[in-house]
Amino acid sequence: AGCGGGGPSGSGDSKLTDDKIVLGVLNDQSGVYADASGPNSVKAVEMAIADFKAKYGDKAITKNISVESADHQNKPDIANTKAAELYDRKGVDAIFDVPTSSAALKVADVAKAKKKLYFNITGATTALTGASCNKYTFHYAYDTYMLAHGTGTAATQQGAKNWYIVYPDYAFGQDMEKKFSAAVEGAGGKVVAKDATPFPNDNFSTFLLKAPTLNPKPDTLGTMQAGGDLVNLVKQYNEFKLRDKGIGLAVGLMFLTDIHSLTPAALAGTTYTDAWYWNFDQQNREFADRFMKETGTRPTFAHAANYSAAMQYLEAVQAAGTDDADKVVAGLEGKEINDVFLRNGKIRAEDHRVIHDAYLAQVKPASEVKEPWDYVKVLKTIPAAEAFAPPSAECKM
Amino acid sequence: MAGQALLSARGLTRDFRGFRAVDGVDLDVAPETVHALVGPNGAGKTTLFNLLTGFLPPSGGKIELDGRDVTGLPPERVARLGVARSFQITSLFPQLCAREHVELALQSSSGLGWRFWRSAKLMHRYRERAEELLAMVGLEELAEAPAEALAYGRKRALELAIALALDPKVLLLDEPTAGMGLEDVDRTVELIARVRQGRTVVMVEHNMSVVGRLADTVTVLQAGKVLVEGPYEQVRADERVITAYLGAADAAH
Amino acid sequence: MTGFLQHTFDGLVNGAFYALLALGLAVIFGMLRVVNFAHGAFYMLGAMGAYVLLAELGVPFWWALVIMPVVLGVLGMALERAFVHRLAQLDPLYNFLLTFGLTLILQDLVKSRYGVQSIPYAPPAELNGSVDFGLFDFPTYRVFVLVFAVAICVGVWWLLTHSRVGMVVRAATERPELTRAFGINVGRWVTPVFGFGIALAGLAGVLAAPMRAVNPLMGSDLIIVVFAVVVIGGLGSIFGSVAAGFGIGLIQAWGVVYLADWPILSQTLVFIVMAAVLMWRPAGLFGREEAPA
Amino acid sequence: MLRIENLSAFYGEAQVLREVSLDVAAGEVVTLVGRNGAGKSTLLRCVMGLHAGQRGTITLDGRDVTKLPAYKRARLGLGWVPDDRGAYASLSVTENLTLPPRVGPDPWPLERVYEAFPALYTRRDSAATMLSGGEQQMLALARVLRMGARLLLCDEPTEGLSPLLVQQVGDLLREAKKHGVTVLLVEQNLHFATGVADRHYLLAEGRIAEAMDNSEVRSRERELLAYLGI
Amino acid sequence: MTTVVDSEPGAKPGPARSGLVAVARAPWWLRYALLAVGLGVALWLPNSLYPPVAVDILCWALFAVSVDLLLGFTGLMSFGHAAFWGTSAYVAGIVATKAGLPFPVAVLIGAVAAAVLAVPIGYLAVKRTGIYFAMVTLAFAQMIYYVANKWSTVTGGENGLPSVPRELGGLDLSDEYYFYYAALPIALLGLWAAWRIVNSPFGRVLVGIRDNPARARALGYPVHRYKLTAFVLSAFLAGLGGGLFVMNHESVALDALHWTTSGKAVIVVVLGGIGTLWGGVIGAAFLVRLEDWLSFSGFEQIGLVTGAIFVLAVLLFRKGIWGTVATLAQRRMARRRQSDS
Ligand SMILES: Nc1ncnc2c1ncn2[C@@H]1O[C@H](COP(=O)(O)OP(=O)(O)OP(=O)(O)O)[C@@H](O)[C@H]1O
Ligand SMILES: Nc1ncnc2c1ncn2[C@@H]1O[C@H](COP(=O)(O)OP(=O)(O)OP(=O)(O)O)[C@@H](O)[C@H]1O
Ligand SMILES: CC(C)C[C@H](N)C(=O)O
Ligand SMILES: [Mg+2]
Ligand SMILES: [Mg+2]
Repeated sequence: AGCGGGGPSGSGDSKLTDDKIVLGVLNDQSGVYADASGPNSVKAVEMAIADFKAKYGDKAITKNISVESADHQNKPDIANTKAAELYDRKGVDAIFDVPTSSAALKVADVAKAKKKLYFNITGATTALTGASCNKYTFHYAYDTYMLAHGTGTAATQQGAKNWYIVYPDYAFGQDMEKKFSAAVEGAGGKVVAKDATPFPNDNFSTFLLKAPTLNPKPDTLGTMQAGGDLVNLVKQYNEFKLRDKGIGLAVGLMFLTDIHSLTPAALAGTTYTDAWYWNFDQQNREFADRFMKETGTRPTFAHAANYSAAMQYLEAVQAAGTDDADKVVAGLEGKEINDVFLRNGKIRAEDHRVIHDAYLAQVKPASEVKEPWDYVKVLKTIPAAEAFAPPSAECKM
Repeated sequence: MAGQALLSARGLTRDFRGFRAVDGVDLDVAPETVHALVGPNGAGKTTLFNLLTGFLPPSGGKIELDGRDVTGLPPERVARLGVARSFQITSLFPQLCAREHVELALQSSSGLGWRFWRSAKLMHRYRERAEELLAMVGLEELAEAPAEALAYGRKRALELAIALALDPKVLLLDEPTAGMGLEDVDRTVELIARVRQGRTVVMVEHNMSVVGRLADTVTVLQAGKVLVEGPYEQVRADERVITAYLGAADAAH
Repeated sequence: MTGFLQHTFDGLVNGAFYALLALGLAVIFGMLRVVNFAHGAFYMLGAMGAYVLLAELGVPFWWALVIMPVVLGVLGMALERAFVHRLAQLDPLYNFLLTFGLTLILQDLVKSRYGVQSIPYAPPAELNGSVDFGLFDFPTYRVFVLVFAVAICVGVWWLLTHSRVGMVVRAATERPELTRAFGINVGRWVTPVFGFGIALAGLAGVLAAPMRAVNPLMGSDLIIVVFAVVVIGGLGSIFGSVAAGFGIGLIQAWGVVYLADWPILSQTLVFIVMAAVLMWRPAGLFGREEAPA
Repeated sequence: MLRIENLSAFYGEAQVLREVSLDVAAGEVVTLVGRNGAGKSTLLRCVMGLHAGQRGTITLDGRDVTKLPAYKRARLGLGWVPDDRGAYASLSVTENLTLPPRVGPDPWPLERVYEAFPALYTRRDSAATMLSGGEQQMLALARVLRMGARLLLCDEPTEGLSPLLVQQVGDLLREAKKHGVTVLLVEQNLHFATGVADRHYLLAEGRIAEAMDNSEVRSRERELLAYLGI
Repeated sequence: MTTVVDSEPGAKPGPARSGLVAVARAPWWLRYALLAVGLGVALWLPNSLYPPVAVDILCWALFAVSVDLLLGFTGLMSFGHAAFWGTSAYVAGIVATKAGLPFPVAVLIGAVAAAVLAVPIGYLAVKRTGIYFAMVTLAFAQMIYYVANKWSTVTGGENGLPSVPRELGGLDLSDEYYFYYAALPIALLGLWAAWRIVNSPFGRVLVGIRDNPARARALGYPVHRYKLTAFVLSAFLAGLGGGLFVMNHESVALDALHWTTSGKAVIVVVLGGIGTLWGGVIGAAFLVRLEDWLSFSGFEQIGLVTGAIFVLAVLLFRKGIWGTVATLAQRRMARRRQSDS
């Protein structure tokens, strides 16, 4: 990696530039997604480095591996500058995380221009593997298709026939709504009505008042809200007693931390799609225990995915014997992986979508919560091949 | 009469939330005369000024300047049609010096004020004239003093200089000598006497000796209406004026 | 019909928050000539405070409804003494800027401790049901908010127009020196009024906690809308601010429903109303026109 | 009643009053005459406790008030009629009148104020700055009378008043005097001044140039007028 | 209801509106020396700073100067200048993306668009003064913000406009270092324009209007129209800054229109010194540098620090950096002159 200042800087021919590897975590350090990923994602990447060093010991390509993090405040312009800065000024070899689609897309551009690796973990948009895909960008954990397809299809099959969908009126919400509606109707359900809500918004009463008066009356309120808007909507959903009026709740995207802050009681019975759950099996649980020791909380799927992506990147550098981006990419493409996060995972060469098993989950009633953070039961595993859309024709590497 | 008036008002009325401050005033100011407005406090003199200069829109009635209807025009339009005023309560630009006040006034009739792409040095062309005007009101030595540091009487003088700088057809002076020492009053009277040549002056004044020395016509207002109008001697002898305004003791004075 | 009534009622409830916030702004402005940019931040502190009281000290809603306004009122008084006071003699813009800076500080302080994630806060159990109005039913808590807010607005209005307090403080803010010369200890009056205005914001915050997103940024965009509300009502007018608050609440609620197909319009309705009012009555619907010259 | 000793006052570096000393006995009406900018208003502000840059001592009823804040001085019975009339824009006329607390033994009730100034009564609910210039002047005077101040500091109370009203103000001051009120009056109008006052001080360039009584002023009126005009 | 009348400055008696500082002029040689130093620093800047940060300083300097033109020289505090900065950003971005125009042309078109938008907003806003003006501009800017948010087919809504190209006759500007030198002339031109406006006959009238609008009207100056013109000119300059900003970041985000952006511009002006014009440049350099440094050192509470600095500035250094230095220098010179004579 070069440094700021004059002129373009080319990468040399040495095995490792600067004889070190720098991983960059670019995410929301203090905003709405700070709990779901945020500082703990940095911790997760550090765990991956430690595990990598422990695994290879003296055989490791270098011992000089470090993490740089930056706060993009969920804003694309800041993400743009920070990404460039990380690559240019901090010598970062690969950027991880980057929640919020707009920022995620922006960073993909930077990665492409700078010819450096980029593993998007927490961005949801399928554009990352569609029109905006590029050689250096990988989409790792989930996307809107996975969420909509999982929850929309599965919940409809399980009896939710009439849907009222509310979605925040911005790219993520609009994308979610389209995919959700398609999934619901594909599974034989009906979307009775759908409404775009302002974003951000702290008052959903209009929509909640409207729900029971629709004809036919919906049996499920599908919300595509995320973060603060979700918390708010759920609060008002409970206040207006819609569950008592026979309208259940399905959530488009939810992190473990959302359930934690809303309390499981407020969400009991809600179904959603999870990319990973910490108490799913023994392997996950072991990781979660270590994570708990580091951070004091249980990992969300974003944390686990950051860990996994960092690990896979380091392994790929180790295997390639260089941090030269093109060679590392070549090593990753088409690779099949099973690790703590990726089950039946595969890095698709066509669009760099990383596919893996996903899970249909339901929030437990308060009475069944035995242990802090264990709020969810997994209803069903959605196999990797079904969980994600096939490669899009729009993607031209 | 109305035909030759330079500035005339017909049925001019102004209400403030139900209170009628000016009530159907007819006024004709003949060209090149000094026309004094007197009347008890609160009679509506200042309000009438505000109406005539466009600072207040009238609730009713009509104003004509030189035969042209100017009712409801904004103050800056009225000013550019040649009506300049001074304010009863001193109104200056506190941070500008006396000379700059006058320069700004001199410049207003040209389009120079809009030239945002030219240098401000162009305003130097007004300097000489500005200093002349300041000398006229006895401020030549204070030309560079910021207005906020001037004593009250000086500020009044500056008000006058600014009004003159506009080279108006009609000069409206609201109590030009209020708060002035005796010599300043004399100087001001002389000044007004000098500048009235070729001009029309309308002034509000409580100082009857000033009115007597200057005014050709006096209009007495009371409670928003015209009480009496006529030459000074006739007005000050009028019974109604003595009871309503001058008071018995002062009438002899 | 039911739908219309429901949305109307809903609009009034939302308007109650605008009204309470506009009222606090108007009180402070009317008395001190200070436009308190930090009003939204204090609203936020009210709600966050209610949450902290409940989560960390186990203090229930009803107590929070008393404690937070008092605490914030005292904080407001301290800020007035420490900062606002110093700028009283200058252009009011300086206090606007000062409170803007305070907003940034308060928001970030809370953010650094509690993050920006929205925090849930349940309505008190007593108000957890719904009220049946025949044609429609409505959550009890919201009915309570509306009634309570109206009572506060009426009470404050009465206090300011029928008591000496309002008069003295207006005088003291307009010409402190002169007022002192009349034997009035100016400092003693202004500070509590500032505190009172802040307390009103805090009260609105506590009321919002059970039904709105509670997070450090909850007041930041809201305050802009409230500014538009007071411009519409006429900032100097207590009555105007309150009336405009409820009015805008209603218009927005109807807009969201009946202008659903023109989202750009329904979102910017309050600003469009403001533009119209500025065209027609620059001083606001209930503001007084300025004196000439 | 009021004693000023060696009073100096400054605006920044500029000295406006130089070692001024004067006395006003209880029940007296004393005028202060002088050219524009002589420092008359400044002197009144010093007495009121509103001027920061001052040196010297001010005693009221034998009590040293030099260090007292303005509001406490007011409560000792001082009433100020400022030269700019001091009308509150945000208060109605009635509120302007009832704002100051009563500070003396003989405050005027509101009815009496309105009786003396019917013009104020008709405009009682208007904002005070909406009044005409002269009405504002009446308001300022009426206000200190309602306070019941024992020592009035009047800064050019006749400025801008119609001749009839000037007479009325004169009557008012004479009547106040009859009730034992003390007045320190700043006045340009010598005719008016000799009509109401007992003694006069001539202030020139920040110093007391002369102290005169009524007859002296009358006899030297022409000379004084000329002097004031210089 | 009988509460309060408006406090429009024209209507307000009592002490004049104080505080807006006008720094007297330094001797000519000093002014030229300062100018030379300033130009030297501008030319050197990207060698000692990360170039995108250096360009940011240019953009914010333009923005601040545009706000000061109103605040310091017309007495109008716009708290909604993000509307113009942001509008220009979007228009420049869209024009550059869709039409592939060279970036200076796109920036110019953006600035013109900002000026056009300023006409209706200014027309309504100049009906009010003082604090009302601040609130009205704030509200209108927020309205533009919502419109941009909703009108996502054009603006990209929350996502903004990604990938704005910066084109200049086939030159490769992908390196920020070179881009800085391509942007510098535009910024300097904008700053020069601001200086010209302030020191023109028009500028003098503005100062008069700032100090006593009623008086200015009586002199025959159509105050509203002057204010509106100043507002539009200022919007144009803000637009130049916004357009360059887009080119610098090669993307537009909704944030460009948010009220916090307007607020930051005012902060920069106050820090630099209201009514000093060049203070805005200093303020921009200071704040942009500070924010960059804070965020790079991993400090998250940027608002806390800027807020605190701002509060301190408002309380203690109302003259701002430039104003304070100028006053000190003036006092020194006055003292020297005294001891000489
Ligand atoms: N803006 C206003 N709002 C309400 N009332 C007003 C306004 N301006 C003037 N008035 C009222 O109108 C009446 C006439 O006032 P004006 O100032 O014209 O009197 P004037 O004749 O100039 O008196 P003076 O000689 O004392 O200056 C007064 O009673 C005053 O209170
Ligand atoms: N705020 C101020 N800053 C600087 N100088 C001032 C200030 N106020 C008054 N002065 C100066 O102090 C001197 C005395 O002013 P003061 O107002 O006391 O005079 P005055 O005798 O009341 O005059 P007038 O008859 O005009 O009212 C004047 O020369 C004036 O210029
Ligand atoms: C909740 C999120 C992290 C997703 C984000 N809103 C996006 O647009 O991708
Ligand atoms: Mg008058
Ligand atoms: Mg005086």
